[in-house]
Amino acid sequence: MKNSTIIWLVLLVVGGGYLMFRTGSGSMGRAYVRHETFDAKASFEEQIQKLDNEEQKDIADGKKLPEAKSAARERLEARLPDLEGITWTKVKSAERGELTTDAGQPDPAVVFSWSRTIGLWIAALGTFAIMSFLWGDNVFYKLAEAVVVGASAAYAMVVGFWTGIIQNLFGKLIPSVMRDTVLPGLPSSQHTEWIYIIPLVLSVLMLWRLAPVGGWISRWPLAFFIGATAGIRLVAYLDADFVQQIANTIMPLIVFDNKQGLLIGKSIGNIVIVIGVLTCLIYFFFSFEHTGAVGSAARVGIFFLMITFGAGFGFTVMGRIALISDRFNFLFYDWLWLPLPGIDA
Amino acid sequence: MTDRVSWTVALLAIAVAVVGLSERPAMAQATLDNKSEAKAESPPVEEAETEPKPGNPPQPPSDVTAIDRPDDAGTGIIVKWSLSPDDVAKVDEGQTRKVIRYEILRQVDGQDDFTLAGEANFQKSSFNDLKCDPNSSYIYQVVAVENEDSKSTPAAAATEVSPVMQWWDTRRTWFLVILLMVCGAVIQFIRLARAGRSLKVRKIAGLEAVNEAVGRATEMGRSCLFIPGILDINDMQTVAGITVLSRVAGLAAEYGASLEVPTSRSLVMTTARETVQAAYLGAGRPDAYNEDNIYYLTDEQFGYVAGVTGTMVRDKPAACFYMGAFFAESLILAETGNSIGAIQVAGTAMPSQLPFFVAACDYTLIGEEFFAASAYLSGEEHQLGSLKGQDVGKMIGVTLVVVGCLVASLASLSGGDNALHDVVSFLTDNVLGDKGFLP
Amino acid sequence: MKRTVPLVIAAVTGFILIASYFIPYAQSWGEEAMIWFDILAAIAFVLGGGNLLKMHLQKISNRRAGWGFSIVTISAFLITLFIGLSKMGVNPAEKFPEWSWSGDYLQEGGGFKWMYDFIYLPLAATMFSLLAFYIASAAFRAFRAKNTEALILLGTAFIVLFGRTYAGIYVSQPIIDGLASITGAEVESLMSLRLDRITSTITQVFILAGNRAITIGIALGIVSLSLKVLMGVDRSYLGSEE
Amino acid sequence: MSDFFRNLDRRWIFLVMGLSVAIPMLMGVVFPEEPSQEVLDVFNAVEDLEDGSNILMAYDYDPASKGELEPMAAAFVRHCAEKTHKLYFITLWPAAIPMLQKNIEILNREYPEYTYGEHYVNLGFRPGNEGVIKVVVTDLKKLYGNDVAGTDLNELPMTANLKNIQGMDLIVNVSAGTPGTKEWVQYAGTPFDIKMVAGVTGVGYTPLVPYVPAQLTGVLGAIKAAAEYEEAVLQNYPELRKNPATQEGLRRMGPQLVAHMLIITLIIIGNIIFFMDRKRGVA
Repeated sequence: MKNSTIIWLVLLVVGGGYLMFRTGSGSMGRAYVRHETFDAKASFEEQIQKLDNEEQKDIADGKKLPEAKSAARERLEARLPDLEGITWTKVKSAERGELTTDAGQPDPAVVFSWSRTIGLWIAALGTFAIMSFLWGDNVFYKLAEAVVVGASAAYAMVVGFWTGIIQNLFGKLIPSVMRDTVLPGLPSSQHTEWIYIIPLVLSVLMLWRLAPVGGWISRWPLAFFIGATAGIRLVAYLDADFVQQIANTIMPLIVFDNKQGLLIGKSIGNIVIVIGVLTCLIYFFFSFEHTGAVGSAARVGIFFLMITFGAGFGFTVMGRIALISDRFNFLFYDWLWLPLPGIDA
Repeated sequence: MTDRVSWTVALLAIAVAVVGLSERPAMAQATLDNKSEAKAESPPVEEAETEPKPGNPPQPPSDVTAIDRPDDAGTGIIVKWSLSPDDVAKVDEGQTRKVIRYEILRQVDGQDDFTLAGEANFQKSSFNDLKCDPNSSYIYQVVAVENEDSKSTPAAAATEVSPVMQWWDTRRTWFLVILLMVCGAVIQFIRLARAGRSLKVRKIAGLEAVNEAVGRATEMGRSCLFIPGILDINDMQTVAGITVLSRVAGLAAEYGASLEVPTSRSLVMTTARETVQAAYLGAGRPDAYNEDNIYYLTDEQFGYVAGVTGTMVRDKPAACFYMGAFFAESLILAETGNSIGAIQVAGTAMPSQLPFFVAACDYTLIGEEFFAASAYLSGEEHQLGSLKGQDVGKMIGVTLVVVGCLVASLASLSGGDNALHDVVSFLTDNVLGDKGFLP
Repeated sequence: MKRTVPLVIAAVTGFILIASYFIPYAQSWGEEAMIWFDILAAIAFVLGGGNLLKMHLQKISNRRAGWGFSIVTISAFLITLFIGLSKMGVNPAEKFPEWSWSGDYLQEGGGFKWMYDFIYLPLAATMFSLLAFYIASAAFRAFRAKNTEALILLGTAFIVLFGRTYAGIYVSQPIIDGLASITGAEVESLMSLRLDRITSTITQVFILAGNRAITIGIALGIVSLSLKVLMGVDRSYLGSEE
Repeated sequence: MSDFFRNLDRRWIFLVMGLSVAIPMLMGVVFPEEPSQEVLDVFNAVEDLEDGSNILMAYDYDPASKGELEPMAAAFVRHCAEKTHKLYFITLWPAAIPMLQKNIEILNREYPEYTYGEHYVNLGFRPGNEGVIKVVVTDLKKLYGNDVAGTDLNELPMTANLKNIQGMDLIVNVSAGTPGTKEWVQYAGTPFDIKMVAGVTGVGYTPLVPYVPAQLTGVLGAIKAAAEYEEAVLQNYPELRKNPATQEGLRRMGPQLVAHMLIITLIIIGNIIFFMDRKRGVA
């Protein structure tokens, strides 16, 4: 315990010193962005030009002009006047490799970004804060935990708001309003689907809990969806996971091929599979105690399950290792700018 | 009362089934050798205008037929044709394909021009047009295409087709039979148990442990932690978790142990509160129920884990229950629980997470056992009936597999195709597949 | 009233959706219902988020242990929420420059994307990566060959761990060559004993069998639980009469 | 000695674990790979399609699992691009939107001839989990009226005549959980028999094995399979070797191996102690 603490301290001190040195020498932990100006009018004229060219080609080929295209062109043209002077700068993250143009001169479009550099450092320190939990619960972890809980809850809410509520609910209930405000891309074919009143009403009932009286009404939407879930899952699982799996298990135990004759390997494989499935199923029987013949069959079943779990464990280990590799990749390459063999910075 | 409702609805379903069976997809079908008639019959389409082109366009396909697509709501038509003679299976070295693709054109309600309904790759001789409307009628043409400038003359189906809406999906008739068998068994056994027939079921170690765990938490004066998985209430595992929660809450209320339930979904929180409150009431300790012990953390998987593990190392619960749908977090939770020396009971139907629960928890309910848990813990005889029903389901499965495999083996021994092969394919394609009620 | 009505709602909804599976016209109802569920879930965030705020505000006002962190949580929550909902720093979609709100809320260079890239993403990914460390300690402390079952589990894990890296080949190839030279059999015929091949066999035969049985069992479990819920046999999710 | 291990502070294990990944990574150890049959099945599913086939790229993974899935996701994109397939990107995970962008950037950077709307389209995300699959498989535009940039799908050549995803020649699903491969199989692949391959995390791999090959042509399991897939692609398109990014998976196998060995050692030591204690009757 004692000496391990010392070791960790030493590690931290050494690491910290190293960072200060690197940062001081300005050879790590900076983020750059590529700026592009977007001119709405210009880009629209470009698109119209493109359509025109295609039209020319079609005429040349003596083809009939597809309505969709010409219609699209008109729509674009109609909007041109409103676009006067609408411009903004597009920001794209830039790899360190992009700092200089192919010619070797520094690329003027690529600029140092304060916001992202700060972000990079927050990310790096956050990474350490979370990892510090391995040491034991500590103030850094508590801090990171507090942030990640708050931020991620809000993240989920925001996503739910823009996609679930705006797109799926209002997009269906008041498409015209949405088209004029946040969802201009909503196809004009989209008309009000009154059926979506139902989810709206159910939601209101759900929120009724907050009301001082009659909170029990919120059980109705719950009941609706739990009922729906039960119904949908019942058929879905019985079909795909019961019927289908049984169908897949029906196979010849002795695989005989007219050309090669008996295929021993395949036959054994099939036999083992079938035995495995049957014994495992027997293990799951609730009606009989695991004694006698059933008991021994069930035991074989358990062995199969254990092999499955063991392999599952093996495969999972792989995956998890890949995850630290990824985090270290971030720390070493994106933040510390260490030269990693295999990727050229 | 609801029992009766459900029976009526179930019967209705069967009635629909019977009606549906009597219906067969209507087929409007027609073929004719194209070229001359096709032109005469359908007004010239653009390809026709641009003819003749330099070079020779591919020969058109023939025998175009259009039939209603069976088992749909009258939205589909299947167009079939015989490949153009120029559409060869294999092009020899250096040669380019004469037919790159087929264009399927359709004319709606006899309006005068044909519009593109879709395209099919070469060597394909059928196309599903799923953009149809039961109230319209369609005439189809198929054009073999070498490139934009070289297209064959259109081959047309003679008569027009309108899709028909079927009231019954004949592909699923057998599935209904199986569904009724399994569900029937479950329902029947529940009724038997209700009628007072005593049912014997084996013990499950993990379930004995639940009592013990709550008991120990009480002795140590520490809390119990219950995690109902990280999926929303629209997943059956969460529902199963909630049913187990109600039993655990009941015990906690009895023993007077404190129970904490952090959830990762708002709706799960809502449901859990209803459940736990009811459980405390049932145990006669409504006063002991504290709504704030059942709280929402965040929807995001690892935000949630961060929160829960944090709580674990600080509050050091003596018993941890993980009952529901779990993903990667399973091991983080189990390991942390392990390090604070809590009794851990887990139950999930996520095969991928079972290894870790099995290894790191004291008891684990594997797959089906997890769904059986609430029935066991409820202590209500009639709930055990459902388990017997499940066994019948497994029995059906076992029988089908055994019979199927035996027949299949005989078939493969007997070599060439014969009745045995037909039996196997009937079993796999019709009974267990979607090829309809009869071969 | 307070329990019967919900039970009827659940039963009717459920059985209608079961029946809809067999009627082409109605086969999409299930999806529709799940889309509705999503809407409800999105709106229910009000409950969850509200509860989150309530809890932490209480903690702060009572000055309970760690109330300082509650302040952090709440501010992180509110700031992210504000940035996300106000689409701060988001340009309009290039297709619709004249609609100032048309931009994607996760647009590159927008405020929410920044939160995502530099706060949510790294913290979540790191939390996830702790797993690797936990697996290591679990391997040391939890994975003991207590009995035959555990032994089999570990044995399989070993084979897979070897077989899924180059080590599998590196270790077992010489053994196979050795066997071949002793028995005089061709190497090719013994190849199936190489660890990576054994791993494939395990996945294709044993895992397949095990998982298939588990899957079938789960399907039945879900069927009977669903039925119990629909028929009101198990009504624990519904709360009490009060 | 054994006492040292018996009361070993787990933080030591954590430290060793970290080093066993970091060191090989910094040294850039790379081991040879040979594509196994399972991987080749997946590879051929993409390879054997006629050039320019329609492929649905259903990428359902989030930042948390990108370390495991990004290499194979990228390998799929490059392989399809080499085959000039038409790619339809779609996801069921809100957190996967940036992941799609990342993969599309590969096209922009390495395959300039790929033009948006003609060779690839980004449909983006719609909420509703497997509900989305069930809808798009019968009626794409019911949920996807417009692409991620808000363009009406009817204005894009690729999607103008696309009624639903039954028109796809192959579904490539890279999935980190639910909804993911299982759902795509259940609601799209199986019922409408659309050919499908998948790449999943190590943990997600074994539960999918039962679906192979009847319902699923093949599955890539974790970084190892990704490395083998990269190898298969490189063997068929050697010019790709110039681009180090095409060997990401292979590069990641170095740390993998060392860490695996560490885990094995730990299990062995753990059990030796366990048995010694049992002899002594301590445990």
